[in-house]
Amino acid sequence: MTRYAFLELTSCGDCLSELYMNPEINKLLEEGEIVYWPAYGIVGDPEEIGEVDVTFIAGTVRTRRDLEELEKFRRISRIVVAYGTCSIYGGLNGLTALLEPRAIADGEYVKLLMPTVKPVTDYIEPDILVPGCPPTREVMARLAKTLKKYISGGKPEKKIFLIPGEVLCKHCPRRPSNPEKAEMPGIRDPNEVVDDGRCFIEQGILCLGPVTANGCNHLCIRFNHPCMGCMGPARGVVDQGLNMIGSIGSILLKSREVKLLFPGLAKELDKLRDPMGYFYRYTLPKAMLTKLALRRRGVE
Amino acid sequence: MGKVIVDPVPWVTGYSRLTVETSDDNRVLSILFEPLEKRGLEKVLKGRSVELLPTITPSICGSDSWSHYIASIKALDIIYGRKPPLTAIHLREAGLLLDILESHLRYLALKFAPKYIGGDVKPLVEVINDVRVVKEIIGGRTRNPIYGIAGGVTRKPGSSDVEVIMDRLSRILDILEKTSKSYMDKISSSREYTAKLSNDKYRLKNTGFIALLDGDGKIGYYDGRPVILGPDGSRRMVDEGELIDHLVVSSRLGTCELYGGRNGEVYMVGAISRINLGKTYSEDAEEIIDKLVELSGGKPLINIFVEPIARLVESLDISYRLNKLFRDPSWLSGESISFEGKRTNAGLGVVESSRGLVIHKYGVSGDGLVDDVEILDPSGIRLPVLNKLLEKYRGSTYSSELLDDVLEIVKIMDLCIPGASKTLRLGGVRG
Amino acid sequence: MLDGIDYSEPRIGVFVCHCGTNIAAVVDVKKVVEEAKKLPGVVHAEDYMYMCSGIGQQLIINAIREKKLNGVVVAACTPSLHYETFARAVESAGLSRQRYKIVSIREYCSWVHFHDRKRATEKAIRIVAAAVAEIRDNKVYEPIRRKVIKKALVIGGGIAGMTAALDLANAGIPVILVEKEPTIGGKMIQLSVTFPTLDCAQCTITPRMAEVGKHPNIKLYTLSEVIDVSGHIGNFHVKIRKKPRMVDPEECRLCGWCANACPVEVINEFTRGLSKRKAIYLPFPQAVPASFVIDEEHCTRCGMCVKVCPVNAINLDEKEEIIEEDVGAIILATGYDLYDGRKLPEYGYGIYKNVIDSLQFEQLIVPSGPTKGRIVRISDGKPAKRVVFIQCAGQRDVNHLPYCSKICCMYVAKEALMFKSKVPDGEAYIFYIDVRTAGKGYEEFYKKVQEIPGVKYIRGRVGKVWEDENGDLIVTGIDTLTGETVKIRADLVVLALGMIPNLDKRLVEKLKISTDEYGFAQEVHPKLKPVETEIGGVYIAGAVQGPKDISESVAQASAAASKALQLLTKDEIEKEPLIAEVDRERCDGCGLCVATCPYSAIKLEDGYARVDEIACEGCGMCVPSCPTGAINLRNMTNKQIHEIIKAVYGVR
Amino acid sequence: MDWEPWLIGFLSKWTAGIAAESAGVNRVRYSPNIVLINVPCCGLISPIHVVDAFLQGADGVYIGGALPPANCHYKVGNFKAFKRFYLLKKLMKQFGIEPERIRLEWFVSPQYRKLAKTIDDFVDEIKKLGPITGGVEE
Repeated sequence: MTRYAFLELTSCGDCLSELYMNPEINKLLEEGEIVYWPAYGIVGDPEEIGEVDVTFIAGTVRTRRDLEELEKFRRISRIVVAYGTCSIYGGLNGLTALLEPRAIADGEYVKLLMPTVKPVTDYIEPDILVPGCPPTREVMARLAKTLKKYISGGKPEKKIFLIPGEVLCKHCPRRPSNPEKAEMPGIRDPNEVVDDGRCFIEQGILCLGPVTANGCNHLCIRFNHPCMGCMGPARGVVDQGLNMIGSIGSILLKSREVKLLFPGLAKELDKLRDPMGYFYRYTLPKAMLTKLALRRRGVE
Repeated sequence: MGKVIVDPVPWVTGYSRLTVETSDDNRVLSILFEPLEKRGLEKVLKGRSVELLPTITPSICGSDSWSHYIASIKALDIIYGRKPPLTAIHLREAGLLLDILESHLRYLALKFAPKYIGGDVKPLVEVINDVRVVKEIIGGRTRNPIYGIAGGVTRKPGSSDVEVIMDRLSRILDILEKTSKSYMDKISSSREYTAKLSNDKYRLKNTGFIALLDGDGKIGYYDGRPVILGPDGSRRMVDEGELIDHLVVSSRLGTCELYGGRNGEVYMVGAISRINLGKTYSEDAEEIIDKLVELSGGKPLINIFVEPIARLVESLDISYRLNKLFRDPSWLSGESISFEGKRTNAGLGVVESSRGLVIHKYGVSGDGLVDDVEILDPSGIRLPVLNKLLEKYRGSTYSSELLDDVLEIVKIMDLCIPGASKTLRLGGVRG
Repeated sequence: MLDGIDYSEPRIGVFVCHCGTNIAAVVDVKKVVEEAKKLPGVVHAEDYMYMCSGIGQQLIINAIREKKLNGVVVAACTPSLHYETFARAVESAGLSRQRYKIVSIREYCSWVHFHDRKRATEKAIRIVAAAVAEIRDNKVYEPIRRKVIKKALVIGGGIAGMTAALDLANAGIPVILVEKEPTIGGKMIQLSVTFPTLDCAQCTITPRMAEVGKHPNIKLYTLSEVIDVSGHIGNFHVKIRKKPRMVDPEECRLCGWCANACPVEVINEFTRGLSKRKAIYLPFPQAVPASFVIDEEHCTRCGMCVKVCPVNAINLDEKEEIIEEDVGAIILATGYDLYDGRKLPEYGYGIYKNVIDSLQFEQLIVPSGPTKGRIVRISDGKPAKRVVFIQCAGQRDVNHLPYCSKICCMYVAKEALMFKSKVPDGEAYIFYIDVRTAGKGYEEFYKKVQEIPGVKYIRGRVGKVWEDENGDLIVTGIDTLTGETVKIRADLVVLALGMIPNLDKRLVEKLKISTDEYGFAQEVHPKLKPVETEIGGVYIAGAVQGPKDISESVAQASAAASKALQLLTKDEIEKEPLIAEVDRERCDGCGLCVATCPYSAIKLEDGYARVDEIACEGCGMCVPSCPTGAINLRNMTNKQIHEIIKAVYGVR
Repeated sequence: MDWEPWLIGFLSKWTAGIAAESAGVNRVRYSPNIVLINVPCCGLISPIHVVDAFLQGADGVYIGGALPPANCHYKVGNFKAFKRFYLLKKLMKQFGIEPERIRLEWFVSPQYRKLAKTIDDFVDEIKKLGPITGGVEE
């Protein structure tokens, strides 16, 4: 009987119960046995659980306990599934990456915390990675299919990424009709723009499509909402924010840049008040600048 | 002196610890439930562009993510000075109700049914899947929806979408009607459960209740105003801002200094509070409530073991409400966003969630960055309630049965620790 | 392309030059060599006194052969001096120049950090490390070839432009000569005689003008301006705006009836305001094209001239024309202007009529000038007996022109001599700071003038010029040799105003060349590439590059023509293959690079970006725009930049 | 304190690069604590390169491009650079990293004195800011 463990690290706490409820996954679980899932009453000392076939891990490593459990479960598990964007890139939870432990806890609680929050992938090598916040039904189905291959034994030769790595823009329904003329006409608050169905960037809305992997089938775009980057960086993207600045810095106000000059141009750029929030909503712990900021604090 | 530590505490979402101190003669000196999951998410909301908040705050609590989202969007409505049109209001309410429904059903299926109903959760899992399909159609994602915009929603379901929605909703109602009947039958005949319902140990004493009610005295999940039912039976409507002031003090005691402060007044929120304070939408629901009152000995319902049935009641009631909403979806033909309005520098949004009310209050500086955040999460409000209940074990002889009993209460309270630690005022006591 | 070189593993040689003591006196060259040997990929490092010498080059060639080097880094002077030198050496040893790099540890290090030898050495090591890191990943690309249009454009019809045009035309290259004025001839045609030989300027230049005018290979556009330039070396596309002349030069018989009939009289710019002309006029008798012209601005369209013209050569409805031409090379020879004397109010220029500039004085000397060669006071026409020349009127003054205009000392001497020859009893006073006479026969000429009685050189500056009640000019100044205050009553004061470039900013923008801080066109190298600009195929001649006399302008014009010829006699040229390149494995076709490229050199094809290798200029602006890192600049890839940074900070 | 800043500079070879060369020819001395790399255009340098440099140990990054509006050899490379680094500086500020560690300077090629002066200023400023790693020796 396949033995499953559910490991929930610091996060919003919902990914795994959602996964559990997915009919296809649920079927697999019913044929097997869940040996660890404290949130639903299945507790046990990981040392005594024995071998686990598949461990689903969601969330980030924020507390020392998170790290202990993570390392233990990596040791005893045949296959580790990093489930949800938090576990791979830090997710929304990762937005706290620059907070010092003292800023969020005091007294003895400080000692519980790691110096910063990091995704699971910074500490262990998962076998299967399932990004998404939350992962879509389609990706869950793909996960079920993939797991079936390994239920009776073995493990993937190399890491399996359950989404295609290409950028969201590649097949975007809002692709600019004339890329040569494409221009970002300024930086606008999406709440202030009457959406005309064109490429969001061409409407002055920061859409992370150019730097984000397509694993959602343009879900937000189809909901007339710019991409927020929840699937993490596309293949080849080094850093969502820095790449995005490189991209929009090229086409932002390009037909007016010479005319606007300074300080007009700077004033337009100042309309992006919170670049960190826009660019790293889901990947802050992986940002190169986070690494730099933490290194300055003495946290490596 | 002895100490029993349960770490982590099972049946809780997130990381927490339970500490039982015993005397030399094995009597319980104290019991303490404390959240250990410290995230600090609320701290990084300050300094954000305000328009980003609805996409970040749902992560405060995964199982009530839509409630945080809708509260956030409602706060944004006020900051942008916009009044969403009816189409948007209905779609937001539908999303919120679906999320509460999913959360209730998951609670029933995973925390309640296995022990008290005998584990037949298949129908519930099926319903949850239907709920999710409808959620996806309305708000994009099952968690952290994306259809909100200040003054409306970004997308309306198309006609084929509406067909799917109606089909699923009627199936949901169908199954829930049957399920609630069979559950009630089983509960009524379960000695273990009825005994708990009438046991004084599980009663919330010196506890008030808060719920959102609409103008007709019905439960106002999306746009109700807060009403307090005091421990003394008094009933009054309160201003949301005042409520924050009030609750932040008491919940701070609960999350940080833990229970034991001042006059000991705490408040329960969620399904129990709502059915205590407000009227439901369907007769079937009222019928169950009557039965519940009968089983637990009078109104208001103050036994914590009422919570699962209260959630069952609400599940049924919410499905009625949703079915009614989509039976005549002519409201869908209206505009979905209103851009008119003048910006203000503060906004507040309050809605119900499965565990109780959620309040988001933002202040915005002149450059559009958030400079003040106050968020109330129901788990945070519930924490003192739990600790107050556990206090009753003080003086009892410690045994493993006692610990099981305590953990049973923890389970029934259904706490979300990631959310609980967010019930804070920025700049206040660190949690 | 090059056989026998194995590129699989980097085998890099580092060659550090002492440059005599230029580098070695500051940078510890031996230490640089020692450290270079430790760098990854380096298999050989050595230093030599003069790497650029024949022996030095041979060292490199030998090392490539003996040590089987597949990469060469030369740490020496700036690439603009010796890139080519070493490139040829490297190629002669069978290695591609794309596997060679020269980095400057002289201009970029020893010459600017002579105060800190320790750090200069450390910096030199870092510079070498960066170069090694870069060259390690350089690939060898085939050059890109493009066709050369065998036609040249010369902008400016002065002595420099005419010379360049004739040189090219005589070599069989069709030339388009564009001149802003109605005639060619430039400034030289306004001169009386030229120093030091005292040849008649007009007699010297007019045959040249005529030759230009009738040369079968020269197409002359007067009253014209270049308004747009696009394209690249070997293939420029230019737009020329030709203003209406309104007189057909083919038909005009120069009878002058039209000018007699014309009722509009305006200032004659050819005599620098010393005479008047009509709105229809002949700039001067030897003008080329030999034709009257209508001054569009002042003509009232009264039609009097049309009525009297015996050959119907006049057409008042002529409109301006935009002419488009394709050329392979461009020579810029727009010459100079005089500094605006009104900016020197202490000298009274523009206030007192008798304070004139040197070109106006030339017009007084010329026998065919407005006064028929009589030297008179402008205010009342009385003969001028005392003339004060002020040299360095604005030049060598940080508030005006910090540089030396080079020719003023000589022309003032010449003008004083001409004055004395015409007014033997006259007196000429010349205020100077220094007298500079570098040039063949110049010093002798100056000595001759200095010895003429009545010519008095006064070392010092003029403090003020004013006019007294009699209309005489009073010049006061200090003789710095005697320390005495000098006060001179003068009939004329002649300002030797400095030369400023006559170069329109818009033209500079269109040509994309750069200028120096005074607006003169910038040559690539003052010594080695004096007529080339940073833009391949664009050359400069004459005073547009800096103050020059006629002989220098002519020499430079021929040099520019010869450089252009080197280009225009080829059928095709090779373009450096260092352009942007798309990695299809990583390209997702988002189109951001397409939107970024200022040259429209990138297109989307089958969902991938593709770079047009002719249109691509190799700027790399598209590189940061690509979110997936799929587009890279050849031999300066993202990876190489990363390696360079790593190497700079890898040195401890 | 024996800490010395080491900066890296990327110079557009058409303008700032020529200025650097002229600084050499004219023997204008300036601080040696910077390694200057010539690139075709400052528009080639991406925010990633700059942050990469910081991570490798650069205490400051200097970028020299053409004086706007019309001196960029490639028309608008300087504008691209301006926008990119302006946004990057805003972003860095949010991360608590001094935006002053990036300096973008405009040149026409003859401004070699400006190059020397701005480099000296920049080195002084970085000395005041301290090492990028905040005193932690790598």
